[in-house]
Amino acid sequence: KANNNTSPAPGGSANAPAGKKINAVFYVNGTLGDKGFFDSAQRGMVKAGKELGINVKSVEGGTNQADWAAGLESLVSSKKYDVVVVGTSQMIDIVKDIAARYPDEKFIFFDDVIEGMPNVYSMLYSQSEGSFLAGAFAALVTENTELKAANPDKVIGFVGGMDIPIINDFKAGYEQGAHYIDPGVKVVASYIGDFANAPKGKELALSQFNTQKADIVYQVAGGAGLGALEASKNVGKYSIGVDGNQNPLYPGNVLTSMAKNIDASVVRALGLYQQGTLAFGTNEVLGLKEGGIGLSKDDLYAKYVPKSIQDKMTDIENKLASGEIQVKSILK
Amino acid sequence: MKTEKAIYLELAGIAFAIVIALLCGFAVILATSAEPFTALSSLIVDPVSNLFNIGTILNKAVPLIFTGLSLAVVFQSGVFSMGAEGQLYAGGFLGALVAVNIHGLPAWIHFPLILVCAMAGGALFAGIAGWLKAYWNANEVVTTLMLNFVAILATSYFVNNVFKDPASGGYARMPYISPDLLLKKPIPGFPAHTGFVLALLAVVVVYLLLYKTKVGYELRLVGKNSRFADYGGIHTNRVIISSIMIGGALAGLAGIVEILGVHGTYKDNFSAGLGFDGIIIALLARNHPVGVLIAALFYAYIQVGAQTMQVGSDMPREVAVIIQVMLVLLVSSQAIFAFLKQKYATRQKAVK
Amino acid sequence: MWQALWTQIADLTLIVVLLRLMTPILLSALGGLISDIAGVINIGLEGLMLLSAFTSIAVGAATDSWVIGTIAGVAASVAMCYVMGFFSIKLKVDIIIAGFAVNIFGSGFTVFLMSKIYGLTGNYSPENLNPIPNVVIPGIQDIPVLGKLLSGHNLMVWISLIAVVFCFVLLYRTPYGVHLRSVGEAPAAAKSLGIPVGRVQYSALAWSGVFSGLAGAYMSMGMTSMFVKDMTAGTGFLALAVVLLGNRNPVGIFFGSLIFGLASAVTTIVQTTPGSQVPSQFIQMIPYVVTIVALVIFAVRKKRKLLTQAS
Amino acid sequence: MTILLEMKDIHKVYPNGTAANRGVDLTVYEGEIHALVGENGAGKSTLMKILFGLEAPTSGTIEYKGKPVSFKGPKDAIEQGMGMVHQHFMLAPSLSVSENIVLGEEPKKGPLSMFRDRATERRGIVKLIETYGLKVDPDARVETIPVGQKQRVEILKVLYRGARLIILDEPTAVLTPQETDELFASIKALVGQGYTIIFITHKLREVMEISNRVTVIKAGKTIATLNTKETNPEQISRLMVGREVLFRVEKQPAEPKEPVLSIRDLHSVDDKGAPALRGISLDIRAGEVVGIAGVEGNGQTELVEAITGLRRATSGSIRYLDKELVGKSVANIRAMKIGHVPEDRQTTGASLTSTIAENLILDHYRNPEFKRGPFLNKKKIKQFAKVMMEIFDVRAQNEEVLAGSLSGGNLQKVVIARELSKNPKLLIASQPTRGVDIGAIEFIHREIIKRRDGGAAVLLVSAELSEVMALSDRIAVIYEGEIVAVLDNTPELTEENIGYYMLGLGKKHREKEGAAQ
Ligand SMILES: Nc1ncnc2c1ncn2[C@@H]1O[C@H](COP(=O)(O)OP(=O)(O)OP(=O)(O)O)[C@@H](O)[C@H]1O
Ligand SMILES: Nc1ncnc2c1ncn2[C@@H]1O[C@H](COP(=O)(O)OP(=O)(O)OP(=O)(O)O)[C@@H](O)[C@H]1O
Ligand SMILES: [Mg+2]
Ligand SMILES: [Mg+2]
Repeated sequence: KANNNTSPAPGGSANAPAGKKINAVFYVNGTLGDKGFFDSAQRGMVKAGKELGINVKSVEGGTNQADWAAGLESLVSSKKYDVVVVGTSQMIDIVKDIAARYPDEKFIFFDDVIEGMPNVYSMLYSQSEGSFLAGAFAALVTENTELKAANPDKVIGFVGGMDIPIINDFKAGYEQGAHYIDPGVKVVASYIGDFANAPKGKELALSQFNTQKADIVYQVAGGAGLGALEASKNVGKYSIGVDGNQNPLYPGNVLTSMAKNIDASVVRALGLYQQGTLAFGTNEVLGLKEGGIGLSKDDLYAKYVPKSIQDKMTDIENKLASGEIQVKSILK
Repeated sequence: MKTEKAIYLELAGIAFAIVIALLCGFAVILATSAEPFTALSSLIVDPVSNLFNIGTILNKAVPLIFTGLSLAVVFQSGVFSMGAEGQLYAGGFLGALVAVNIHGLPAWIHFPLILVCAMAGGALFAGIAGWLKAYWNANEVVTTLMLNFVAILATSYFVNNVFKDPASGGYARMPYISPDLLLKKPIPGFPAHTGFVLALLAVVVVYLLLYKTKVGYELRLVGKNSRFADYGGIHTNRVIISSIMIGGALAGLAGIVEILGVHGTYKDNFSAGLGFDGIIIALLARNHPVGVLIAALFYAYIQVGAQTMQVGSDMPREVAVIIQVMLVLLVSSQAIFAFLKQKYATRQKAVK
Repeated sequence: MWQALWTQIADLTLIVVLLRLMTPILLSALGGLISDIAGVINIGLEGLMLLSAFTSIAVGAATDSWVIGTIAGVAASVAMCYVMGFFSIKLKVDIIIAGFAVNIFGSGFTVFLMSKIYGLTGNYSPENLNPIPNVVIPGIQDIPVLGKLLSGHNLMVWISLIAVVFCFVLLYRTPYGVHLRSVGEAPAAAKSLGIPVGRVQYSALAWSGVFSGLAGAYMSMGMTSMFVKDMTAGTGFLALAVVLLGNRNPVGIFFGSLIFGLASAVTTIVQTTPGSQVPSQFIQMIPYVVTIVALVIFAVRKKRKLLTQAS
Repeated sequence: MTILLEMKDIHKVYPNGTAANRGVDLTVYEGEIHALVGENGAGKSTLMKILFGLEAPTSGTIEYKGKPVSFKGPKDAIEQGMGMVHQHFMLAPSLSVSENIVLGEEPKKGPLSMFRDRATERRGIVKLIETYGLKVDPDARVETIPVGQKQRVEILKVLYRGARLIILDEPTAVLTPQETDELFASIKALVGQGYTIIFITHKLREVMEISNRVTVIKAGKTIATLNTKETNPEQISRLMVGREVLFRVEKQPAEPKEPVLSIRDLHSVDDKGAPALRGISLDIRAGEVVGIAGVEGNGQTELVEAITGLRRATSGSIRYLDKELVGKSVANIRAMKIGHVPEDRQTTGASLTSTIAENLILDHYRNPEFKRGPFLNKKKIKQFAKVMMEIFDVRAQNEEVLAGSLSGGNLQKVVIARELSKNPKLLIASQPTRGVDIGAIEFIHREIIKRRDGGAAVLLVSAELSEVMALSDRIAVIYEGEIVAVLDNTPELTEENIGYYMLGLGKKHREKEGAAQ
């Protein structure tokens, strides 16, 4: 459902100067490692640098929101870079403003939609769709009888970084997925308060496991959420990672991850740009079908997840892709 | 005549400290960079090499000037508050509410009203800590640190739930404030907004308040010797509460000016530690308003330098930050100043 | 909610959680205490903990020994304290500025090291880390109440409790402790008796390095088995508050940490109880509000004590 | 006699440029009591700090026991057998007496001598206290003991370290006459045992009483060293001040008029809440000086604080002219032309980190005369400060100098100037000349009498009985929070007469029912 709803860029002008090595820069509106998707985008940049042979650089703007507009503009106005990669909904207004004032500069924008700017290409990942899968998966796990650590209580956990819309969008998808399987599944949600306090993330998950009888927890809390994953290992229960494939962190405990494939999409976009075919002025929602999001199904998944659940998930994924299942995002 | 010399000495000390700091920074750069000279020039020269960066420095300095002033006032009354961060949120929040939700007022009434409400928000919130200290004898360091969390969490709740712009997407904010209420950028191509003028005004007002008025006299006296103030019939408790509240009002201004000048509306978690930076600014300035102005500009300059260094060279953010820290440490080294003064004094003696 | 709380108090889960949460605060508060008593209050606890958290897990993973890891973490933290001392004592940089500098440095430098050494930016979780062990007491373990109360806690929990006693003895039963107190309270007097004020202050800072080093090691190798950028998330500042809440003595600090830990443990329970109508932000406020209330009660009682002594 | 110590041509310039010593010579013989005198700020303390290793001299040599020495710090001096009792207490208030005494040289025990040996410590101190008769409670926290005992702790500190040369920098400034006598007895005993004492004081009576020789310093230079037996106070003071100093206070008989202050049955409590004033009744009339005599700690401080509003009265009344003072705020009381020179100028009477001008306008900054619109009138204030400094002979570069950098005498003049500048109808002066040099004492005494003659009522509180007797027209003796006697200061009145009441041996009420003549 790639909805190229904006008219194509005028004359496809938006393309790489031929013959010259492309300079791409990633402006991080925060610091790397803060939340998983910056790291993921960063991986994409590195990969693009290697595979496509372009010059890549990343500049961290820091956590002070007030710096971001000036930080991004200083990159753009330096004219050193052909294309700027930048993302998150917090940057929408800033990018719109700067893109309008520097019409010759190109922007690849990820994690949200910018419409109507002829020099911006944007990609949105449907995190609610991905979280729907995670929720369905968790519900299947908690009711499963093959998994040793699954208990009869129909309780699943959610550990969020902060009680803010973007995180609650994950939560909403998660709940929809769980209730799609069984409306009787109870979702326990707790918030850490930041994205760094791993011990607290662990403590909350432990409490969900030990006293709320949850047997699987979905973390959406960046670095802090790693604590929740570790908790699942300590008590021998299950968890679901986020942003990238976190299955290998605690094999057998982290059963799957809801990965936003920002890295792949960044590489793809830069590749298209290099070839001169990236459609600036348009945006794409990268859902399950487009490979923008999805559960990580690696060897570990194959090894630890019961066949019955795997099959059921494939089934649900098909229904999602075909549009038979519609996930409501609270952000729209 | 004597004070003039003292000022020269002070300036010489600063220059000396900066030179040492740069040498240290240079050593770090040499050790970690493949292009040390580019790195150094992007740290030192780039921030002032174009109007854009200069404007950025000014914009960054604005909230620091306000929080620095806020803490300078409080510190001068002998109270060690760490609460500017929370007060900034409280004030910014209230100011933004008034900006967003009141319609139909002419801007020349609405704008001052916003500022007044921001000041009131900061002051009232600060008043809690003041009241706890003055009448319950509760240590202000603890209460202000804790109240910061309370303010941040409470405002976060309200902006995420009650006052959220439905269009705000993944990160909550209030609806955008009408452009005619925002701080303008009067010079085309120069990103500085008029908040800097407000900050300068605040420096002057705080200076006058502290050094030229009855309130300032009482406030400083309580800070210097509260027993003497008691003996002189000054109501120390009242003075402490009012100084904390004045500080709160200034912190509230820091918040609203940042909102009106940079963010355009109240955004969740917008401050990122401006209140804590204010502590460093006030201490660097030895709690003098004019010093605050200079220290804030210096601090903003090296912050922008850290950013331009990252953009213009191979230095990662962390190293840039470390150099920034070294600059602050060396410039605030009293020993360097004392050393110069002593040198000077003994030379004078020798001349006699 | 109340019921959940009650069952967890009854089955001692609350105590277990409390001990876990209280340990890092208690340890770093003891560090803050010693520096504060010597008149060099250390605002940099946060940065020191981060530094130690990273160093200890890095070394611990490389050597496969939590002992060496912890020692390395403490050493890094102590070394940082000496640098801080150099700036504040020798170059006379305001101790608060120096402390903030340490915080900024600790946050930045650990990330820098992480990216240089492992090529990672956000977090580091070594695969088979040998973490600081839990102490299981064989005989007691199976006794119903006593078992849960005494057995199975992390070694660092016990170390933190021993540290309270240690600090008490250090401050009140050794000559060095008297020197520390005199240097903080009356530096001129101490100097006039030939006590090397600067050196004592250096050593006090070093002690704060030792304890925040232990706290940091516990966070990355005991509470969790990972380092996450900025994972201390304000613990150092809470510790600072606890120093003052605890009336600047080890026993008071123990109770201060206890109050804070208890409030945090209760918060954890409330936060994970489904069906609570209270917004999460207000639940997260609990420990901070409780601290203020405790402080006020404490101050009022102190005042009243003075008055009752009078009549 | 052998020379123990010889300091030659000592110069000292402080980092801020103050030249405190500009060529001081000092020779001390073994076993003598050597008095060091000079005006406030002459450089006495500085010289002693140099000797003790606390300050490094800018130039000059020190020979001790025949060998040149240069101390890097007090530790070296202590090792060489020197001990110093500083002008201002060098005590850690929250530590116990014994902890303060042994600080730095604690008896140790345990493995690696890690622990304090508190038993040995206690025993040692108890013995020390007995040997020298300096009574203090070794377990009390220093912040809870009276000043006299603090001074004893300081001396015990020195003795504990086995010092043979003891420097006493104005040890008697804060002592009561009784305490001074006890101290002198101890000092004499020490000299008997071969100790050598350097003794700084502003009280020439003490110099004459106890010293063998006396060195006079003026403006950082040695003026003379004299044998005490061959000199007299007049000569010393002439050398010190450079002019004749009158030791008598010149005053005419008082002409008292209407009562200005009438205290009736006043009760109050001390900081710990124990009763401190138990029914004080006293009248002070315009044109007279009423002195309060009493052993320190008998309620003098509380009485003054109660009158000035700093302490709440639990019952009773204080009438000033026609107004009741009980229940009024300090600000209100200060606004009623009541001047108050507090007993401690360092902590209460002045703000050391403020400028002289800022100290001087404490009452006037509220006054519209000193304002211009919403602002303070800087020019007026400056002018006012200049005039005050001129009138009261405050010696400092200008009015912007920090009060803390003034010498004791000059600081006291600032306090007096401020309190007199409001033309008080009632002046309450507590220890007005404590630690102040003789020139300044003369000046302050004259000012007080001038005010009395101008019709002000003066309440004088002083630990110095001689001062009370010299200035007062009537003397009220306070004992355990009560006025036990009010005596007319006739020439026949002797110190013994007053001492009798001060010790609580008798009562002589005259003002019980407002029957003040
Ligand atoms: N640490 C210091 N820094 C600068 N100036 C100082 C310092 N200590 C003393 N002074 C100045 O040096 C001069 C001599 O001071 P000193 O204390 O030696 O005088 P003193 O003779 O002891 O006086 P007093 O009788 O009042 O005790 C004074 O002008 C004083 O203000
Ligand atoms: N750095 C400094 N600059 C200026 N003055 C200083 C400094 N350090 C100390 N002083 C002050 O210098 C004064 C020394 O002068 P002096 O001894 O004459 O005064 P004092 O100690 O107040 O005397 P007294 O005991 O007679 O009241 C001290 O009061 C001290 O506070
Ligand atoms: Mg289940
Ligand atoms: Mg002196």
